[in-house]
Amino acid sequence: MIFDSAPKFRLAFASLVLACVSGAAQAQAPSAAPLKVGVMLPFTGTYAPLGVAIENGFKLYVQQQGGRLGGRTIDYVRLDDESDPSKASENASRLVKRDHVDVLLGTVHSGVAMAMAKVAKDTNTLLIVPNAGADNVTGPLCAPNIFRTSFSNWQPAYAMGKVVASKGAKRVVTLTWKYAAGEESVRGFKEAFEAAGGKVIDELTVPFPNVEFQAQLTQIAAAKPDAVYVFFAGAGAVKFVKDYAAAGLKDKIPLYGAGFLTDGTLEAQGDAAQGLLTTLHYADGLTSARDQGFRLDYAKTYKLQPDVYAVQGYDAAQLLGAGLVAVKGDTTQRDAMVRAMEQAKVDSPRGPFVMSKAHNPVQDIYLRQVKGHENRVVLVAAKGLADPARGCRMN
Amino acid sequence: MTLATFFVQCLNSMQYGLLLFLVASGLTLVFGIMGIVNLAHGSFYMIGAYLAYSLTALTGNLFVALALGLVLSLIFGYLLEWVFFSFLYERDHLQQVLMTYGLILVIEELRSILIGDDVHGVAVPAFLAGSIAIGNDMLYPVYRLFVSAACVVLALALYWLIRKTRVGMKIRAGASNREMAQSLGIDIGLLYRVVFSLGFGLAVMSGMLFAPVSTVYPGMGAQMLIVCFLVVVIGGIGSITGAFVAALLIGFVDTFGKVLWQEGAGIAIYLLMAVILLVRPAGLLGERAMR
Amino acid sequence: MTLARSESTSLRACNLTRRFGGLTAVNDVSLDVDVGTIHSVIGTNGAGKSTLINLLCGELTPTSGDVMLNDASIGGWSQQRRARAGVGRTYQRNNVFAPLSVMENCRLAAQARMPRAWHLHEAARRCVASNELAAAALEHTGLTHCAMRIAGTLSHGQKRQLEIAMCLAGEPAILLLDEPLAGMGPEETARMLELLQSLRAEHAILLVEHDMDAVFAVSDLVTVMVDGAVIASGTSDEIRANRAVQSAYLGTADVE
Amino acid sequence: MTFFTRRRAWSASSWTLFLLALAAAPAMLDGGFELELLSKVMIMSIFAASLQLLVGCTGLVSLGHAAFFGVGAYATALVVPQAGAANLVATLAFAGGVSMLFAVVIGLLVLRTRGIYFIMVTLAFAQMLYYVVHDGKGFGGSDGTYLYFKPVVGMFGKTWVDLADGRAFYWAVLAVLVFTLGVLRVVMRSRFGHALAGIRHNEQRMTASGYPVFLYKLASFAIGGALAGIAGSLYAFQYGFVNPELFSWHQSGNVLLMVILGGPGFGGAIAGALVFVLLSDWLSELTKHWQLIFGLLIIVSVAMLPLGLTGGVAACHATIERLCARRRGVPAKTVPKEERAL
Repeated sequence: MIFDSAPKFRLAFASLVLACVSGAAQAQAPSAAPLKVGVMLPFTGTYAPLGVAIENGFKLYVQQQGGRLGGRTIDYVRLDDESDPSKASENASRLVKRDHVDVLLGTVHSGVAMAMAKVAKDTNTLLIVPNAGADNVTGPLCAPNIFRTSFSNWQPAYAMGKVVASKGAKRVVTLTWKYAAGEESVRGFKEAFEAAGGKVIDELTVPFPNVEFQAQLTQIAAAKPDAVYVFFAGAGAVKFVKDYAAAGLKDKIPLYGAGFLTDGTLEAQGDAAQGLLTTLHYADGLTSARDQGFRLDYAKTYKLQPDVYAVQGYDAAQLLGAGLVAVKGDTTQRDAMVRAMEQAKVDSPRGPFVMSKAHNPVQDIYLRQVKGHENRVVLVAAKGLADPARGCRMN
Repeated sequence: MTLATFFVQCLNSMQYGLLLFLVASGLTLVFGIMGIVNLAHGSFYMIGAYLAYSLTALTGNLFVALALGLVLSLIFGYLLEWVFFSFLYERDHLQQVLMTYGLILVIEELRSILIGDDVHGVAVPAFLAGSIAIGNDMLYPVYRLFVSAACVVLALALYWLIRKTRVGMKIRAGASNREMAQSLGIDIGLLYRVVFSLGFGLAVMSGMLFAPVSTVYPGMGAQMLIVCFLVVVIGGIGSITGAFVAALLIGFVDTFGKVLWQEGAGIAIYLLMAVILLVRPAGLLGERAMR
Repeated sequence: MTLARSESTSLRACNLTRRFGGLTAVNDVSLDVDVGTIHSVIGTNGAGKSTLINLLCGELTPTSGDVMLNDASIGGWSQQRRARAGVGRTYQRNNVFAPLSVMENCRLAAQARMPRAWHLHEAARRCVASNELAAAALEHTGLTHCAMRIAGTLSHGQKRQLEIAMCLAGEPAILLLDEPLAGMGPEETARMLELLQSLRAEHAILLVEHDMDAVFAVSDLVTVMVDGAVIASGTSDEIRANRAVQSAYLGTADVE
Repeated sequence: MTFFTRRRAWSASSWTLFLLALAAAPAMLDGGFELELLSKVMIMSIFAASLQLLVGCTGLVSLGHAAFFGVGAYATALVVPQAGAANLVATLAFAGGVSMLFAVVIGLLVLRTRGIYFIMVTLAFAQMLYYVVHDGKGFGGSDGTYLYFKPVVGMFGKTWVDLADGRAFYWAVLAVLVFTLGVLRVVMRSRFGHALAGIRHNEQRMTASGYPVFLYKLASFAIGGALAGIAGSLYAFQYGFVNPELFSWHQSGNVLLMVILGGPGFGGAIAGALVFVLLSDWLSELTKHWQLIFGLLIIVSVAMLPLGLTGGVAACHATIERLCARRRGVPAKTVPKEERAL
């Protein structure tokens, strides 16, 4: 009971503090040096649109707070990580050691995020991961100074596992690229699906980033499973969805996937994607005022429709804000700041979430269906789903 | 694997192999005849795909786009050779590698500046959009079959061009011996320009043809380039026929590799290359590895 | 590996045949070269003389036939193995290390047969044995005065001499010389012929040459090839007298 | 003759100066990042020099050299203890050995080809290894894997220097660089090295002279691979993170770029590495489309400086000398042919 209420109490306290500080902040602000945020995101290459969305989201929240978090103005040090892990370590340490940023924000590509986490650990810099879903980051690599405001690959997959089972499918084939994200996703799906009595009869993979799927499609057609679960993103997602439809499997064997299968790719996928079911921690047509407000502001500010990535960036800023407010922008009080962030109840457009012990969002996962160019929410596939954070030896 | 599935897989292998051939043929042509190593070939393929995207967006019809693209690519290739390659023949391969590597970077960046980094789909023309049933549990998209057919036609056209026409005669002369060709009064500079724009055209054509199937995305060239290298290495430098055989071979190894040996699917085709090197260093139909 | 130069040193071609696709460049050629003799091979361009040399030194593998070194078959040996066994050759077109100094050219050639080639610690320039060999070879060919020049900057005649010098630096027992006189002026030719004479005693020399007078002047044996086949073989006088040769070859000799 | 001795003296002194400057650098640079960047430059220099042995000295244009860099890095990542520091020297030796092994096996295959063919085949083999570590079990998969501790220098379990300190590590890298250059210098002045030069200039002649050319090439390939592996190992230590991208053909392309842009000689390789790292570093800050500028630079430099940076410098130097000489009426010295031929 006490354990239950403690956070709530602290939260109330924090918000109280916020109320007072926000006033005081304005007064003391000029004295306080701006807070340096190292924004390390992809601004070129396939992931560029994601990087931009995340940055926009982050800046939108800061803007809404009058350009200040915890009384500190924000200095952005932008750096294009080019989604290239071989440069990631150098880039990250450039931000930390040369530009002396107080906070690292990034990134999309899991490999790059791993490198950033390494640097953050070594230099004890605060790192907020606004997308990369690698289970490791909030698993074996978890650390007090590393937070994630997006998701772990395990989460949407696990939720989808339950959904597919509930739809009565017994025999399922999974398909993904042969790389970490895909394998983690499939593992999560399998865990939930087989726990619910289903059976994954075959786990197909395609060498990354190969986009020639005909061989696997043929196998799927031959295996005639009750359903297919896939994890693809970007070009792979577009191509696979189109090929799946073209092979006439779409109407025969229902296709399910982690949300990235149909996020930011619908324009390219066209009709092939219509009606597809995917799970993610965000969806179009959430009715909450919070979401609608966010979307309105975002559209106004950037003349763009926001997406899940924008939300993740936005929430990264919220989380950071919560921490800064608690210490009145004094980042030297790292422990207090981290504690505040751990306790924060982030009022996200996706719906409120809190941090798990391993600093990964404990959040609702939605089941969405593609209608036109939108992923309309159907229902909440998993309420308050927390990543198991396997291998995390924190507290 | 049932017999039906097996046949479908063979079909997959074939049509993948045919596409590979189409892309690689341009490469092997330029290799064999001009002795130029062209790392930018993959980028040319990408250019094709993006041309297909923007031209279909413009004209609304893939085939108009194809026609337009062919003309454009021939002209562009001609200029490209003139500007970037014409002075490379006397230089050693290092310089060529460097130059074409630079081209890759430039092309990739121009792509991102002009068209952006989004993934795009290209609509299949209506009358090819359908699918036909193969076996009883799978449909096969007509357009893929169409592409394969197109590849075969282009392959034959290429064969005819090189074996049966005067231009082809000159090309072969130029390939076998530069001085000799010159002494025969062939304008080698012009010949090379033509050959290069032909190779460029082939890359672009294949990119455009395959765009509706492959989708259009940044960095799509790099992958293709390396596979093309495999085709050329396995087929034997400059041997169009060799490239054809090699492409089909790779198509089969790749497809069945994915099916039968998932863990190693990535390296299957490279192992194939290693074996070929072991038994026939000059490639299947290559006379000599020297060039 | 290295082969002591004995009186019996000899290289023999046994029914060598080499086809390139359609045409037969060398057709069932048999001849031998013994130490102390200069055996010349003459013939029109494209008669297969250079191909013959390539077959003897192992740069090409024969379609059929064999090569014997001192009555031991070396037909299956690689070129470098034959070279180390004492079969040296020169090239019709100057084929030296143009960017390197003359001395360096010869040292490289000499070094090939030095033992302990993998001793990385000792500097090549300090390898006494190969230096001596190289120096000797230069001495022998009269190139000592330009030892330090860059080979590429030598005159044509000097390059031809360097070709020989490099060949000699490898201490071959058998010399396969491919038109050493090509493109040489009269006095250069004379000097080269002297050189050949001086080499005769210790080496078995196969000389492929166009210059008739030179050939007849120095050769002990002359073999005439036409279209890859041997049409005559004998002493200079016999060949001069030979009708077939006159009609088939000498008649057209002036043309080239 | 005097020319050569003078040149040798000049180059010797400039080398010493250069290395001394590197050694002194930590004193001048405050920020940890600049130091890291500089040690990266040195690591890349080792990498480039190892490729120079193949490209510049043996005439083997490899577009897959990153393979051995990657092998070295992964060998290191997999062998170092999870808890506790590894012994630098031992690890480097191990990484170098493993890379050499790979180089020998791969060399046996790729050296059967020549020219363009060789370029493509080396590239393909690098790609093959990329997939091996990317898809293989126990390599950490596509996201890569960590090294948790910086190494130490010591013996018999005694620690002499702990390289956790940035400067110590920097000097260690410098030491390895010097070692590498030493090895390469010794190799190149040995008979073996001269034979390699001969092979580069005229393989046919070398065979005719009785050299087992294939063996020599293989040995060169192996040494180059080993040194690249050592560079990779240092890279792994510096950043504590390895990823399949280390094998990517862009890495191979970049290092080849350093070598060619740098120009002949190991000095060229280092110059290339320095310019490449710093330039890309600077450009990438300038604009997100820096690769466009970079690409154009490459193209222009190919068109303008066929001899690479040092070649260009040498050429200018020669021209200036010629001009001065003309003014003085002394016959001009030209750049010796050795430098021309790469």
